[in-house]
Amino acid sequence: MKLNMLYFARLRERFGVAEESVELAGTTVMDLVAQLQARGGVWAEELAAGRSFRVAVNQEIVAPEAALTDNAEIAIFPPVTGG
Amino acid sequence: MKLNMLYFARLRERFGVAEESVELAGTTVMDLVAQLQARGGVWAEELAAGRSFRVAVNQEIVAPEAALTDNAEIAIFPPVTGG
Amino acid sequence: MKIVVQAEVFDLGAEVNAMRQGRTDIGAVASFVGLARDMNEGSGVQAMTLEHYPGMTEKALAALIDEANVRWTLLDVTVIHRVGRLLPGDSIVLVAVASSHRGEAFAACEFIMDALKTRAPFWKKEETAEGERWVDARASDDTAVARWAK
Amino acid sequence: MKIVVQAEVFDLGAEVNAMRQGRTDIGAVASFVGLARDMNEGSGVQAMTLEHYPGMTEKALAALIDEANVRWTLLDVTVIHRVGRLLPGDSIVLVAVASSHRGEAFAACEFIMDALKTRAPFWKKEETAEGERWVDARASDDTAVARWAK
Repeated sequence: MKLNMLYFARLRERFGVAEESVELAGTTVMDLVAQLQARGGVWAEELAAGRSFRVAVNQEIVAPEAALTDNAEIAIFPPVTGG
Repeated sequence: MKLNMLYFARLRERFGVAEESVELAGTTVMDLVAQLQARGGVWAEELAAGRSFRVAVNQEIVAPEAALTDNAEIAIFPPVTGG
Repeated sequence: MKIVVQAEVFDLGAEVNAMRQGRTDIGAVASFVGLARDMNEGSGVQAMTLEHYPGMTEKALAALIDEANVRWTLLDVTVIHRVGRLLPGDSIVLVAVASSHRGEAFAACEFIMDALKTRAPFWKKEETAEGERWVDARASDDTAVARWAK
Repeated sequence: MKIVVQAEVFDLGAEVNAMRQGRTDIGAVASFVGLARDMNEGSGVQAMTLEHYPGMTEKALAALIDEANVRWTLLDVTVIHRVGRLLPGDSIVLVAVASSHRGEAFAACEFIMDALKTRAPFWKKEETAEGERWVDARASDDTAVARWAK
């Protein structure tokens, strides 16, 4: 399925990309994260197990087990620090 | 000893007096309250055991056992309802 | 620290701006405004008159703020309480607390309001369709302030 | 209910007056202003830039307010959060809650701030003498919001 990826804040800067289109082989958030980690470099580093990041699907934060749907808006970002 | 009495709010209205000078035979807040109760009428009624009122000596709320000093400013008033 | 008892209306925005003026160490300002409502104890209130004990009022408010300063690290506190005749919708009381951190600002602001309600010598008399009545102290205010006992 | 994300400064007094306008049923307005400080984590901060996730931000803030409305009886809520570059002393966020009673106004205001800190997608980047740095999330914010778990 095709996913519309967004990256924010420190992760946007580290990845060097604010948005992109990704073709996902799997079905869940975990599958997506694994596919991005497989790119190596900063992707492997920032998305490694134990690193703190959040994933939102269609603008709602979800758990790693969450299922994805075609054309979903997926955002990956660090823990929030507003207020 | 001589005491400068002040009454506020509902008690001022019930007693029909806002301030007065009182010559006290005893030494404590309890003695003073007993002497005022002995006036009878609204004094006996409002200062009866179990009625809710507060006594401040020189602008600090005190317990019935508190000792009084000559020329002290004594205020008697209902529980407060500001804010 | 600013403590004022006044008949005049106060301005929340101006008071908080005065606390912030020229400072860059404040991270949080928690504030509270209490207002006169058109209903109390199930009946309509047309107006209220606030009486106080001049002299003791200011001392009692200063004592509450001193206690708050012992319990929390605060940068500034403003308390303004109105007296005289007020109409529904009018402001009665303002408490504003500045601190480096929000938790302390919130706690101190709520503590000062809870303590003021049971310890500052103000009394309300309401005008209703059935005539005037002195407002009774609420047990819920004693419960609220008891939460802060150490 | 009013939720705004904006670069412009906001006016606490004007926002609270707007909530009160024409009403006589509000007994309490609790409000909070969060400000940019000149110090964080032990080093001087010259400025900060707030980034956010447009679209999700407003949805996340609306969800927090919905939760507050379920937990407490509120008459109105305003949340304004600034984005862009801010200097020490500048306002960052405003939360104002109107209710009939003070306990509910205080609780809802603090809940919304605590929840916003961990759930609304804003990120701060600070400019210090040592260069720029993204602010790390604080464990104390997780602790603060955990207090509200039912």
